[in-house]
Amino acid sequence: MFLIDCPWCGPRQQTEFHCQGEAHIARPKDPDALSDEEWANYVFNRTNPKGVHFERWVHNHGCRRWFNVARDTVTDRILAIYRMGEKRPKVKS
Amino acid sequence: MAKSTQAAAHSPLANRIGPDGNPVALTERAHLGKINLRGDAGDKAFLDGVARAAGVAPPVKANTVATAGTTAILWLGPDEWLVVTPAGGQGAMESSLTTALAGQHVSIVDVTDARTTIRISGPRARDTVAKACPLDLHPREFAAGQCAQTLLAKTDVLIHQVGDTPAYDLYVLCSFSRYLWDWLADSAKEFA
Amino acid sequence: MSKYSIFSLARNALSYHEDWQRAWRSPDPKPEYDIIVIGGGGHGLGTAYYLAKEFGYKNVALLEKGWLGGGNTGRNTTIVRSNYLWDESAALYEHALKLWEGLSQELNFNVMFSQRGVMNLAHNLHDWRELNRRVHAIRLNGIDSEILTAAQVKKEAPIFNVSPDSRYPIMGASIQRRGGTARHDAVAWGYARAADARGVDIIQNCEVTGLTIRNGKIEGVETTRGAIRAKRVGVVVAGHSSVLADMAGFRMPVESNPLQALVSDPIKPVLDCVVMSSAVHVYVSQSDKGELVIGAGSDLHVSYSQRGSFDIVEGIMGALCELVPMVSRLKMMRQWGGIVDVTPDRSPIIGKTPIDGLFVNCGWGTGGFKATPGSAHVFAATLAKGEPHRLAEPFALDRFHSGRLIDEAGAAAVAH
Amino acid sequence: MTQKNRLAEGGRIDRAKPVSFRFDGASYSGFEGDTLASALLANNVHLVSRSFKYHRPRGILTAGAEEPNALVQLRQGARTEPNMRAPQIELFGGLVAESQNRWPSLEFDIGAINNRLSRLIPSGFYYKTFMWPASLWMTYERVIRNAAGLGRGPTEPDPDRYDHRNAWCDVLVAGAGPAGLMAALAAGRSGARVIVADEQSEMGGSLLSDTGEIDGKPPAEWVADALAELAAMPEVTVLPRTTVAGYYDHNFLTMLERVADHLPQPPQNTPRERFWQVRAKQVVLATGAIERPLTFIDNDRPGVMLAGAVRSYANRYAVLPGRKVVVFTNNDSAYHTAIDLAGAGAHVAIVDLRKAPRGAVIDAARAAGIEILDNHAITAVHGAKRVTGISVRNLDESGRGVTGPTRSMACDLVAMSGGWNPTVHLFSQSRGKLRFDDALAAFVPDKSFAAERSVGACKGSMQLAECLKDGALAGAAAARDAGFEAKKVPAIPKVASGTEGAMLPVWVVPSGQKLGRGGKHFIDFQNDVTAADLHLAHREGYVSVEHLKRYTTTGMGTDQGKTSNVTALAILAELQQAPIPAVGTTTFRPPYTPVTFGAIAGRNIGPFMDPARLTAMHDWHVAHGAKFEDVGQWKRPWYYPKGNESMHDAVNREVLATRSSVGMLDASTLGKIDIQGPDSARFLDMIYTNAWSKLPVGACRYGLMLREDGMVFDDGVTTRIAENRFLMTTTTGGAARVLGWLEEWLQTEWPEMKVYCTSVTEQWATIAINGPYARHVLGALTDDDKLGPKDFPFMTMREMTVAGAPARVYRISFTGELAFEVNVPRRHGHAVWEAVWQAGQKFGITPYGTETMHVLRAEKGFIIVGQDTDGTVTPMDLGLDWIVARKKGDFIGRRSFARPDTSREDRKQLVGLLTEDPHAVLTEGAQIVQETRPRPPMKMIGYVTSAYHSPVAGRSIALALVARGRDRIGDTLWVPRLDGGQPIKVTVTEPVFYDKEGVRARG
Ligand SMILES: Cc1cc2nc3c(=O)[nH]c(=O)nc-3n(C[C@H](O)[C@H](O)[C@H](O)COP(=O)(O)OP(=O)(O)OC[C@H]3O[C@@H](n4cnc5c(N)ncnc54)[C@H](O)[C@@H]3O)c2cc1C
Ligand SMILES: NC(=O)c1ccc[n+]([C@@H]2O[C@H](COP(=O)([O-])OP(=O)(O)OC[C@H]3O[C@@H](n4cnc5c(N)ncnc54)[C@H](O)[C@@H]3O)[C@@H](O)[C@H]2O)c1
Ligand SMILES: Cc1cc2nc3c(=O)[nH]c(=O)nc-3n(C[C@H](O)[C@H](O)[C@H](O)COP(=O)(O)O)c2cc1C
Ligand SMILES: [Zn+2]
Repeated sequence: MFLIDCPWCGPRQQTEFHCQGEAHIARPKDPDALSDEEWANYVFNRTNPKGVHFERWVHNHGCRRWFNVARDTVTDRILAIYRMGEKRPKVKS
Repeated sequence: MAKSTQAAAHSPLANRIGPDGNPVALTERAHLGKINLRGDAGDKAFLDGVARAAGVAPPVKANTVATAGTTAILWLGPDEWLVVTPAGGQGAMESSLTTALAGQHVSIVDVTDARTTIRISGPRARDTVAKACPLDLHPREFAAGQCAQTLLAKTDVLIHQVGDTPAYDLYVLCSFSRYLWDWLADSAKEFA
Repeated sequence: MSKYSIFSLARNALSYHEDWQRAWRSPDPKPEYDIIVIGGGGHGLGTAYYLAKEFGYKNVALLEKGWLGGGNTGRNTTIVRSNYLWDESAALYEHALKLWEGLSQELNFNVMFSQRGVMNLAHNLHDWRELNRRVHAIRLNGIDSEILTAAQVKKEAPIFNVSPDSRYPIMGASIQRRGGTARHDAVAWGYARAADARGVDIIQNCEVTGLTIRNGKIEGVETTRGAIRAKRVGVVVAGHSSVLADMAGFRMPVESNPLQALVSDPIKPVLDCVVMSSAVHVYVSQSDKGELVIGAGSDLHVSYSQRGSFDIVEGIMGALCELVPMVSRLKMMRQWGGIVDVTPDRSPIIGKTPIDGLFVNCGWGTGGFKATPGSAHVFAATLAKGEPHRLAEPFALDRFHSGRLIDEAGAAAVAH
Repeated sequence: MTQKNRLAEGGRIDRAKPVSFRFDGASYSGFEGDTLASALLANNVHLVSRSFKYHRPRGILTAGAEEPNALVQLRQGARTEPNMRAPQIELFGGLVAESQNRWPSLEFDIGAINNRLSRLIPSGFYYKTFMWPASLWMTYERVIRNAAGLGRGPTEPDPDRYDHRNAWCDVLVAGAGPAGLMAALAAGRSGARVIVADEQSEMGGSLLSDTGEIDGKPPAEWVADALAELAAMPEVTVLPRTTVAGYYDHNFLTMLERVADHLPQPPQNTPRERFWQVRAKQVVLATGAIERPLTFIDNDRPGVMLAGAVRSYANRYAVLPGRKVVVFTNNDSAYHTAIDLAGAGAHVAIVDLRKAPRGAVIDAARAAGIEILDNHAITAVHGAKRVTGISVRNLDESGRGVTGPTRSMACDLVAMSGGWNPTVHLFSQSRGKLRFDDALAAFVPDKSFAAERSVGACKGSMQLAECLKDGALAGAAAARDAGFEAKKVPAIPKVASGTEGAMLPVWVVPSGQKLGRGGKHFIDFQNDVTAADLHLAHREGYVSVEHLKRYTTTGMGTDQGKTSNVTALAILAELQQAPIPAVGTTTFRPPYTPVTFGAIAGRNIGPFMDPARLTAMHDWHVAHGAKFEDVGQWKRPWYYPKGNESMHDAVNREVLATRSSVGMLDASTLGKIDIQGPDSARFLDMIYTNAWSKLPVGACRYGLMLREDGMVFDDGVTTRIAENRFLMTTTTGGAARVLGWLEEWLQTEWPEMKVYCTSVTEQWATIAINGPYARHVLGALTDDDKLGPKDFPFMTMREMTVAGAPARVYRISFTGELAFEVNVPRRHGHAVWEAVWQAGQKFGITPYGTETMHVLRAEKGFIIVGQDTDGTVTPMDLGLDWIVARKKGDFIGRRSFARPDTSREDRKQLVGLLTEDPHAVLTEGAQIVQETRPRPPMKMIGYVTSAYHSPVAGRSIALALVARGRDRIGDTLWVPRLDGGQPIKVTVTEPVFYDKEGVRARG
C-alpha cells in the first residue's frame, strides 16, 4: 500500500485515493478529423511502461482533487507528484 | 392538515443510544447548519466576501478550521469549504454568503441535511477511531482545530478535532450514519 | 521422451530414481529458427508444442526471460471453466476446455485437471439477472451450465453461509460442472517436456531485449543470449506485452495491473468445488495439497512488481469470513501477486500486429489460465499459417479501431 | 503426572502456578510460563506429530516460530485451530491439544505405510501417474486429497472477535532481543514515536535463554530494566506477542498481536487477536537468526532437536529434554548448549564435523568434562519414535565421505547445529537485496531498498556486543532520519567479548551410503523433502530454485522453509557446481508466520462487512413490512407484502393501485448533483448527448451520458434551477461514479470552464407520487394552488411548501402516470412521507417498491441503465436517436458512432416482446433465437433484459435487445428454456406497452 503525498492534503494512505490511469492524454481537439485508428489510440491505447509511468490519481476520499504522479512501475517508488496543468517533470527511476 | 404547520424534523440517529462517558462518549449533534462553499481561494474578493458574510475568511491552509463565534469554516479542498453554523443558522448564512459573493463565480449549496455529526469524545476516543481510520491522529499530527476528509470504517467522513480530551466531530452522510454509529459503539466496547 | 506411468515409476524406484531423464533439454540458442515464440508461460509453451505437434514445425525456439511458468502461469488460482457470455469467447474457452479434458494423456504429464465444478454466486437481483443471461447463453452454445438455488449451493459447498440475513446473502448460483482446477506448474512443465520431445528448443534465462524489424517486417530478436533470426515471431508475454510492443514501435490497449492471491495453511478437505463471487471479489477453492487457494481483486494502477496493495487482501477477507464463517480461524500462509495484462473489453488479443510476421497473443488479464490449451492451439495455427485461426479472428487487435469489442467486462463479469 | 524432565530450579516458569493440560487425551502438568512444547518435553513427550507425506513420527525440533514438525490441533469445538506450532503456544489451564494427520492414533498410524512405499512416491510422482484410465483421475484425486492436508478446520463459526488498529510511527522496531531493545531505547530517548514488537510472550529474545552478563547483570535483569525504561516513555509502545507479519511498499507493515491467545478464552469484549497496519517513517529489523538443522540420515527422529532450542528449553523453561545428549555441530554455538546441559546434569558428548576446532568455548566444554569427537559425522540414528542412539564415523580426507569404524553411542537426545540463518524475511519482503556471507554460509542483508536498517543477528552479527552496538546506533540513526535528534545515544552495555571459531558448511552429512539409500536426509521436515528428492529434481531438469521449490514443495509448508531453504539452495548449488549466490533464493513473501483470516477481516464481518445505506424513510418501510432489495449499498423497499401476499400478488396490487389511483415511492437514492457556474450549460452539452443551452429555467430534460467509446453509462433528468445552475439526477448506483466523471473532465481536461459540482444526493428525501390522483394528494399538502397542467406543466420544477416543508417538486414521471417527485430536506423526509401517506388515504394510496417501479417503467418502455444496457449499447440501439443532438457539435462519445461497428446495421436494438401465452413471464437474461433446434447449439440473436407480468396489460411483457430488432417488429421469435421444456414463442413489438401516446403523464 502506497503512501501518497497529496499536493493539497499531504501524505495519506493509498486507500484514500483512486488511480485513474495514464496522465497527459489530451482529448483530441477535433475528433472528427481523426481516423478510426487515431481515435482508438486516444480511447484505448496506453503506454503501460515498465519504468517511469505518468499517471493520474484522485484523492477521492479526501479533497477530491485530481493530480499527477510519476511512479516507477518496477519499484513502485513515487518519483514526483505535481498538480493538474503542471508540466511533466524530468524524473529518473 | 400538515399543510401550514412546520413539518417535523427527524435526525437519523435520534433513537440511537451510545456509550455515554468513560472512556468514550457518543452523541449526535443533529441538524448543524452546513453550507458547501466553493470559490477561488486565490481571489481576495472571494475571501473578503466570505469574511464579511461569515465573520471569518475561509482557511486557505489545508486541513484547518477557521472559527468566528459559533461559525466554523472547515477546509475541504483547495476551492471547497464547509461552513458550519448552529442548527437553524444555515438559511441566514446562505443568504448572507449569496449577497456578499454576488457576481462572483462561486457555489453556495445548503447541505445541512446531507450529513449529520457524531461527536465522539473521551480518553479512548482516539483509539476507538484509529482502529479503522487511515489518518494519523497523533496529537503531533492532528490536533484540535484541524479537520480532514478521510475514511472511517469504509465510510467517508469529515473529521474535525474539537478538543484535546480528545473529542472529534465526525461529519457523515446521513445514509451511512447508523452504520457508523453502530460501528463506533462496537469499537468502543473493548474499552468499556 | 521416456514415458511416464505407474510402471516406469516402479521400475525407477528399483534404481533409486537415478535414471530419470531430464524433462526438457537446455540447449543454447541457434542463430536462426523458423518460428520464435517469446514467453515461457503456459500459452507460449503450448504454442510451441502445437507448432511442433500439429503443424510439423521442427525448428522452433521458445525464449523465456526467467524460468518456465514464472509469470502468471505460476501464480494464478487455477480456475478452469468455459462459461463465457459472448459466442466468440464461449467458442474459444470451450475449445480450451475440450483440450483440457485430454491434456494429461496427450502430454503424458498429469496436470491434475480436476473437474470439480465451478460455482458463481449471485447476491442480489442484478447478479441474478446477469447469471441467468450467462447460463442461457452458455447452454445455447452447447456448453454445460446449471442454476442452483441457495439450498443447492449449501449442498455443494456446505461451509458457505446461505442465511438470508447475511450482509450479502446468497440468492443462488450458476455451476459449470465440467469446470474446475488444474495444477498450474504442471501445465508449464508438461507442455515444455512434450514440446522438447518434439524438437522445440526451450531456452530459459533468455530475455528478448529488442526486435529486429526491417521495412515493416520482423527479421529476428535480440536477446540477453545474442541475436536470433526468425521470419515469424509470436509474442506471448502476458504482463509484458506492452514492453514488447514498445520494442516494435506500436502501442496496445493493455494495462498491466497487479492481481493478488493467497493460500491458507493446509487442512483436510472442506471444499469440493470452486466458488466465486464477483460482488465481493472473492474466489476460493481447495488445492489437492489442502490449502484454500483464494483470489483477490486487482489494483487499478500499473505495476510490474508482482505485488499489490494490502487493502485488497483485507477487503476480501471480510467478505470471505462473512460468506464462509468457519474459515475465520484458518491462516494466511503466503500471499503473492502477478502482473495481469488487462484490455478494455477484458477479452484477449490474438493475431497480427502492424509488423509483418510479428504476432501477438495477450490480454488474457485475470482469466487466461483456463484458456491455456485453446489459446496455445489457435495461436500455433495462426503462427503456422500466417493468418488468424477461425476462433482467433474476432480477437484481432484492430477490433479496437472498428469498435467491435467482445465486452466481457460490460456485463459485470468475473474474469478469473 | 510428574514432570520427569523438569529441572529442579531455574527457568522463567512460575513454579507456584502449576497448570494442567491434555495432549492426545492424556493429562499432563506444566507451569505458567511454559509453552506447550516445553511442557510436553518436561513430561518427556517427544513424539508429537506425523509428517505430511510419509507420516513419519516427529518430535519438537525448535523453540520458536520456525517449527516445522510440532504442529498440533489446538482447542476443541468452535475454537479449534489446526497447524498450531507447539513452541509458540503458551500454556494455560485446561489447554487441549491433539496431534494431526494420523489415524487411528499417533503411536499407531496407518498412514505410515507411505513411509514403506516412499520409494514409489518421490517428489513429483503424481505428475507421472494416475493418468490411466482418464476417467479414474477424479477418484484418485479424492484419495490424494484426503491423504493431504494437516489439521482439521473448524466446522462452526468462530465465536471470537478480532480487531484492527491503524498506526503511524517514527520508528518501528521488529524484534526485541538485545539488538531490538537497544534500538528501541536509543530511538525512544529522542522522543520519537516508537513501536517495538516481538512475537514472543516476553521481550528479550535470545537473552531469555542466555547465561552471560550484561553490564554486570544477568541478561534477564538487563531486559527488565530496559523494558521499565521503555514503559516510562510516553511515545513508546511495547507490544509483546506481536508478530511483524508483512513488510510492504512505502514502509507499510502489518502485525498480528495475539491479545488473548494465551488465555482459555478472551475476556468479554476483548478481541482475541488484533491486526495492526503500521506506516513507519523508519524501520529497524532486529529479528535475530534461525538455526539450521544438519542434514544427516534420519535427522527427523523425535529427540533430534536444534541445539539452540535445547538450550532455550534448559535455560528458559528449566526442561532437560534428554539426559544423555549428543551435540552434533559444525560451529561453535552449539558448545554453549553442551556446556549448559552438562551444567544441568546431563551426560553430553559433542560430535563436531570440524577438524580440531579451537577456542575458548571448546576449552570450556572440555573443562566441563565433555567428550569431543572432532572430524566426525553421525551416520545413523537409532530408534523410530524416539532417538535411542546414534552411530558416528570419521570424516575422510575430502570431508565428503566417511571412513574408519562405526561407533555407536546410546543417547536420548541429539542437539544439532548446522549454523545460523539471519532472519532476513522482513528485510527481503521490503525488497532489500541479499548477499551471501561465506563466513556464516548464509544470506545476509546487503542493500536496503526501504527506509530500513537491519541490526543484530538478522544482519549477521552473531556476537552479543555487536548486537547491542548495532541496535543503539541504528535506533538513534532511525530516529534522526525521522526527524528526532537523540539527546544522547545510550551507552553501549558491557559484555564479555568472545571470538568464535569458523564454521564448516557441510550441506549433506555423508553416511557412507548413496543418497536415498539406508535412510532419509530430511531438508524440509514438514513437507517431507529429502536431499535425494533435490537430487532427483535436479536430475530431471528442475534446476531453477523456483522449479526446485515447486517440484519438491521445499519451503512451501506453514513454516515456509525457515529451517530448510538455505540448505536446499546450497545443495542445488553443489549440484549445479555453481556458487550459492548464483543459484539465488526463492522469493520471501508475507506473512512471516501465518496470520489468522479472522484477524485480517477484523470487525469487517456481519453488519460491518459493508455499510448499509438507509433513507430517511427507512424506519417507516420497516414498520410497514417492506421487503428490501440491495441496490449497491442501499437498502431499497422492494415490495410491501400485505399479510401472506406473495411478491407477485403484492406487485400486482401496487401496480394497479398506482395506475388507477395513486402510489408512492421512496426515490431518495437517486443521485443528485448541483451544478453551478457560467459554463454549466456548455459543460452539460459535452457530457450529455443532447443540447442544454436553450433549456428554460425551471424546466427538466432527460439526458444520456456516454463514455468515449459511445456506450451509454448513465442517464437521468436534469433541471435548470437558474440561468447558471442545474440539478442533475443520476441512477442510484451511478451517483458517485457520475460525480467523479464530471469532476474528472472539469479538473483534468477543461479547467478553464467555470463550473462547480456538489453532491446533494443526501440533502434531499424524494417521494414520488404517481397516479391519476397524484395531484389531489399533493394539493392536499400545499397551499400552492397552481398545480394544474397549464401552471405546472410536465417536465418542469417548482419550489413550494409541502406538508410544512420547503420542497422542490418535479413534474417528471418514471411510470407514465401523472406524477410529482417531491424533494424535501432529508430531515423532513419521514414526516412528509407520512403526510403524503395520510393525505392519500382517501384515494387508497399505496406505497410501492422497486419491483413495482420496474413493472411500471417497463410497461412504458423506459430503460434502466445496467439492466436494459450493459456497457455495449448506444443510444441508437435503444431507439433514443432523438436524444442525440448531432448538430450541436462535439460531446463525449460522439466520435465513436462513426466507427464501422457502431454504425453496423445488425446491432442489437431495444424492442418489446409479447409471449404467445400471456401468462408466461420470460426469464430476465433468457436468450432469443430465430430458429429453434432440438438441442444446442442454437444461434442467439438477442436476450431478454426485462420481463414482468403487466397487470394493466393483463399479460406478460418484456423488453429485449435483439439484433436488427426494429426490423423484426411483428416477427415471431423463440426463447429456449433451461428446463428443456418447449421454447417460448414470442412476437416482437414496439417497446411500449401502455399509453403509447404519453397522455397520462402530461395530464
Ligand atoms: C493472482 C492471479 C490469479 C489468477 N487466477 C486465474 C484463474 O483462476 N483462472 C484463470 O483462468 N486465469 C487466472 N489468472 C490469469 C492467468 O494466470 C493468466 O492469464 C495466464 O496464466 C497467462 O499465461 P501466459 O502464458 O500468457 O503468461 P505468463 O505465464 O505470464 O507467461 C509469460 C512469460 O513471458 C515471459 N516474458 C516476459 N517478457 C519477456 C521477454 N522480454 N523475453 C522473454 N520472455 C519474456 C515471462 O517471464 C513469463 O514467463 C490469474 C492471474 C493471477 C496473477
Ligand atoms: N553463532 C552464534 O553464536 C549466535 C547465533 C545466533 C544468535 N546469537 C546471539 O543471539 C543474539 C542475537 O540478538 P538479536 O537481538 O539480534 O536477536 P534475538 O534472537 O535475541 O532476538 C530476536 C527477536 O525477534 C523476534 N522476532 C523475530 N522475527 C520477528 C517478527 N517477524 N516479528 C516479531 N518478532 C520477531 C524473536 O522472537 C526474538 O525475540 C546475540 O546475543 C547473539 O550473540 C549467537
Ligand atoms: C495454486 C497455487 C497454490 C499454491 N500453494 C502454495 C503452498 O501450498 N505453499 C506455498 O508456500 N506457496 C504456495 N503457492 C505460492 C507460491 O509459493 C508462490 O508464492 C507463487 O507461485 C508466486 O511466486 P513467487 O512468490 O515466487 O513470486 C501457491 C501458488 C499457487 C498459484
Ligand atoms: Zn487531498
